[in-house]
Amino acid sequence: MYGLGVLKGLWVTIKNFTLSYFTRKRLTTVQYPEERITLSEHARTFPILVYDESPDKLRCVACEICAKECPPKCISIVRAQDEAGKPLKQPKFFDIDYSVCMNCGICEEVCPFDSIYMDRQFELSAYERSEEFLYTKDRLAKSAEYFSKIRPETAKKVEEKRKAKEK
Amino acid sequence: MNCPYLQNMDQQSTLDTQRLEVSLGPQHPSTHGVFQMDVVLDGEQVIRLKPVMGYLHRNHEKLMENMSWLACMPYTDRLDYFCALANNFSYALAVEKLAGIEVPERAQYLRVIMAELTRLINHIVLVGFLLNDLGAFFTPVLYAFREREKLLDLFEDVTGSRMMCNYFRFGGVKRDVPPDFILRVREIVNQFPKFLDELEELLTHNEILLSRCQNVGILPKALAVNAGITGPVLRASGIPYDIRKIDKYSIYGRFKFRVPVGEAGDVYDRYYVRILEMRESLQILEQAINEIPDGEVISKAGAQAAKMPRTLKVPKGDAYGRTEAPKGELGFYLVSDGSGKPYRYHVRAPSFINLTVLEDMCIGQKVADVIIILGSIDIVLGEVDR
Amino acid sequence: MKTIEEIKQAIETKFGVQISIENNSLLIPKEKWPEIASFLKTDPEYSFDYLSSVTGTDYKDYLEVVYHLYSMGRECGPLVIKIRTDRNAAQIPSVVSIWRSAEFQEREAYDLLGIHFEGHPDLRRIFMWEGFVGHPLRKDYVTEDQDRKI
Amino acid sequence: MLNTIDQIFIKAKQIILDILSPFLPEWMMILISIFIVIVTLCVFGPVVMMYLTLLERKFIGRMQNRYGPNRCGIFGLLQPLSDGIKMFTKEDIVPQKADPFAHFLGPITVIIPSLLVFSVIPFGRNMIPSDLSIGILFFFAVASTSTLWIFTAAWGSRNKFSLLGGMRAVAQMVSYEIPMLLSIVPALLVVGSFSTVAIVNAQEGLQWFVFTPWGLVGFILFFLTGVAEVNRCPFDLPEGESEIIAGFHTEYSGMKFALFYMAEYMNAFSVSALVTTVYLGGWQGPILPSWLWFFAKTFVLISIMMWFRGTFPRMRVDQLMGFAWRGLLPLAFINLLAAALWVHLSFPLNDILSFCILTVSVLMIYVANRKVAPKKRIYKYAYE
Amino acid sequence: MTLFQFLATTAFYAAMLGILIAAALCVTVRNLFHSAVFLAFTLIGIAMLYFFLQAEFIAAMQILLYVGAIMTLIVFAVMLTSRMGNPAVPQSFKNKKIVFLPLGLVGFILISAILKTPWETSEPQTAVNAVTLGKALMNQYVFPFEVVSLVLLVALIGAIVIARSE
Repeated sequence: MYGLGVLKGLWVTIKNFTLSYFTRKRLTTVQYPEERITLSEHARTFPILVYDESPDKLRCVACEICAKECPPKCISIVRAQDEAGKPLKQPKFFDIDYSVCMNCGICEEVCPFDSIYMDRQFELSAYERSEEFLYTKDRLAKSAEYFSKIRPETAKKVEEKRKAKEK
Repeated sequence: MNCPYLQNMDQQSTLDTQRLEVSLGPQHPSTHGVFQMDVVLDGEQVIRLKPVMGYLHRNHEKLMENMSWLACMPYTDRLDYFCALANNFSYALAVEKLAGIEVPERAQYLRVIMAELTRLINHIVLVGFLLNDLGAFFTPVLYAFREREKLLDLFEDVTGSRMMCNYFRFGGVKRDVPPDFILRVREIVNQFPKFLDELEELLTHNEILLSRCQNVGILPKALAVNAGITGPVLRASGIPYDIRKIDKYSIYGRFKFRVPVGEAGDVYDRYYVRILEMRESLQILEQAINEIPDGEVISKAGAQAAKMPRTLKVPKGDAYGRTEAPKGELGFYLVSDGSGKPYRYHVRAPSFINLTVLEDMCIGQKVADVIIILGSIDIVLGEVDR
Repeated sequence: MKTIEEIKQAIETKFGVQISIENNSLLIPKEKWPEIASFLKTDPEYSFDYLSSVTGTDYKDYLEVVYHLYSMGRECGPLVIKIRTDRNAAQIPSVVSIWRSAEFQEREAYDLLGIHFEGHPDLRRIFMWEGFVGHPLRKDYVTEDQDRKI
Repeated sequence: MLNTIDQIFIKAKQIILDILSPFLPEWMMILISIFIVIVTLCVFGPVVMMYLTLLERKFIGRMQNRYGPNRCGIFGLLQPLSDGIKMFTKEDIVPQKADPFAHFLGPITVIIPSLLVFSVIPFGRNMIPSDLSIGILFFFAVASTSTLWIFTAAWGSRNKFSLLGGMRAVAQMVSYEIPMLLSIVPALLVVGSFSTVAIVNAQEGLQWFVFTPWGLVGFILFFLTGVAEVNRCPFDLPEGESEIIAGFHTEYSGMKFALFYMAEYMNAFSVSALVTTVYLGGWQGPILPSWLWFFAKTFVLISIMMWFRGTFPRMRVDQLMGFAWRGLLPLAFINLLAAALWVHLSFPLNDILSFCILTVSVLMIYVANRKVAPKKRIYKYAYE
Repeated sequence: MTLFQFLATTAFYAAMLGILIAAALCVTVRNLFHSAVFLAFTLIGIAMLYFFLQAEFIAAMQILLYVGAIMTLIVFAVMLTSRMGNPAVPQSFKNKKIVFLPLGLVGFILISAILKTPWETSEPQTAVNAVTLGKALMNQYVFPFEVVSLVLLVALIGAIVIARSE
């Protein structure tokens, strides 16, 4: 019959309207600042550097593999030297330009020393584009506890691997 | 009509309206991105239509020439940003064909599951935006987005990011799926047909939609083949050409699924063929979940290449890998000169080539139809302009 | 589908032109290309009615255009055809009149690599604006390198 | 007790007049009473419009599985206020190429008819602003001028999209005015007078016109043409967002755009008010106070219009015209015939006769349009 | 009440003045579209006069027919013929001063004739409402009514024939 399809369409929308008052499941809105969706364990936004005891003793040994492998080339590392000029296994500068990084996670995969991992922070707005998005070493450093808090399983795996390596 | 007065009336027809040159320009609510059409109108009738592209051109292919093979993978997500995993699939296939890397069983199944879930996302979003061009005030789009959120949450758990997944590696996938993955996919597969029935009840037999979409923007069979149109647009014109069935790449040969075919080749057929294709994808997903084996998700060579990308040796030569992306045939033509970087990296983008027939379909139609014809071709400007 | 050698023999006998095979693709001289193309498309034996992709590549001393041909009717695999032309006066006869799908792709090759396709109905730049100078995909195309100062 | 609630607004006005009467001369009192009515209408119009926008956004929001605005105020009740403030503070851009006189004139002249129209709508028992003997005719006369003002706005902004919108608006309004007028004529035929109060009184008790066969068809016809006349979905071609950006009000921003927006919603309110007055028995209703009945019915009709907006895609220009000329117009003429017969004959026969005339005519129109109507299709599968 | 009477008459004359200004503007303004809009204002002004004279039905018909239908046609004509740019009508009339002489003469003659003739003003009998008009149309003047509708029908068919031939 000619008019039936139009009426069925109306029936669908009014059904959604009435049922939305009975089953909360039908309403998918999340009131963002108050309620938040819990991010999954593997969600990745921007890379961070992990340290064990103190922020200036990072796990990173400045081998620059991640800087070479990073597709948009947003990581730049300068190796530290002691007074005699002998290069140390420590980065003097370790900058990641968050405005260039496209959070692909390749640096996390290729890092042999489990020092760079993807964080889950995404509320990183800033007023000034050039300075504030260029994260220096101390802003990138995050403790191992923080890392195991946001990514429990990967932290457990990394712990076993490191213990096995020490033995 | 033999009365003399009207005879000379016809010669100098005084009633023709003024030709209107309108540019449905880059900033237009329904060109799905920065795409411009210079349209010449006679009243509401379209006389000439010239597409203008290049507003989103990033010279993707030159960029890839100084990236390593693995570093190109995250960029393929940005080609057709609605179906990142389909682009990854095609690029991974091309490189594996070039470098001769095998893919373990479980990874093949995971790839097929991810590709079919992306097809679901692309088709429901397209149906939503096509209805938006038709004027339905955002209701179908929001129903489609309600379902898409569930799928995107699943992608976030598995690949790490909702849209820019970067999940495929040469020789398998980046990481194994979380334990409850199969349960969640099964729950989506059971619940999706109910959503499709509700959408069809709202739309498919709606008289206004029928009269707006039928016999509008007809694409004849011969022109479709000659112009290299692929994907649902081609199948809506009546040619059952589906690369999953022709090439049987990856493990698509093992799954039993049908290929819906329209016959009039107008906007309504393109809309309904996509809905039927979603139902077929659900069949594939059903079979894939039941048969997925355990085992490693990436081959030895693949894992080693992922961990140390420098060690990936791609021999000299060229290869052309193509897959059935939701929008059509997505092909990668790669030339390698043995160094760690691709010498030439060419993307055969389905949206870009499907636009060749836009003018043929729009001549003689009204302005309102031009918008829905463009919407029914389903272009994404990231892929058109590269 | 017939193997590459059979197709090579058929074309050579029919057009009397020297073709070489280079890792599973036919290297055809550019003069005879439109006739061979329409032969491949119309001949019921081959009926390659679907030109999937046209790619231009820059090999330092010559430019090469690669055509991937498929047959939708007989559902058979890719026939890869390569045509070479020298770098500065890059001229290749266009096949738009035979396969309409080449229209945009040849314009793209012209825009990004500077290969001129005579016989193309509307050979304009497709991505770049009219006033753009140079062809980006050429290996010798150098833009000023804005290196980031850290 | 019920009567006092029913006449509460008239009593309030009387109280104000009694307070002022000792101080002012007699003729000034007449002016004051007219002035009170005008002020209430001019305040009532925009306030209803603001809360109609909120009702629409929440109603369609719930249809689309979301909440709708709930940030400003408790349930988003202050949202219209914030929209109003935004409209005030937004910069009012006049395009350099636009014709300043017509561009400026557009919004002003669009708002006047939609306010004037309120003067003939009976909001409750003897609560009609001005009881003109030509109530309905005045409504249509003023409403038909809005076509011209919309075109002035479209022509004034000198923009190709608004010109397209203007052309569509004029074509649509002219071709929907005739079925609209004709769908009212049966009610006038039965009542015998143009005055809206007489029409409402004729529907005493529960004999609303909508329960008679010709009344039902007239109600559907008048409601559909009303939706078209007001440019609301599925007939909202003049401002088809997806095709011609925003149709005739593309080049307007700030307060001018707010005027267009207000005119659209007030027209929607006044058309639904007129539909209730003519076919749903205006403020007639069993126990509740009269004005409450009137507002309940009007808001039901407006929510139906919003329901349409949440569901239907837009019609194309030629289908829109076809629908009016091939579908509504013949039905309106036959409905007129059926109503005349209904009036002429006695009770049992007239209902049956007019009912079968109408069903036969609906079937005939349906069959006549068979060729144009779209067909359902079945789809084959390859690789079975 | 005299002040009320005074207010009513001033309003009446103000409306008339408005009509005159709108009519003058309609004739003199250069832009074709503006003159169409001013024509619409003059017609609405005339409808207001009818309202003042309690002839409501005629006023409503005036607005409905003139402004609603005929003005729309005129605006359509303006849109179809003139360019989108600015539909200005090229006026090339060098010495405008001379035209005031004959204009003034004709005006003087007209006004003096109007003032001199004794209009017999009968006080308004029962207001012309729709019912009496309808009855008259259907009883006494039914024949002219039918003939006029025939003429309109012919005009309608003529228009369709011309438009259809394109």
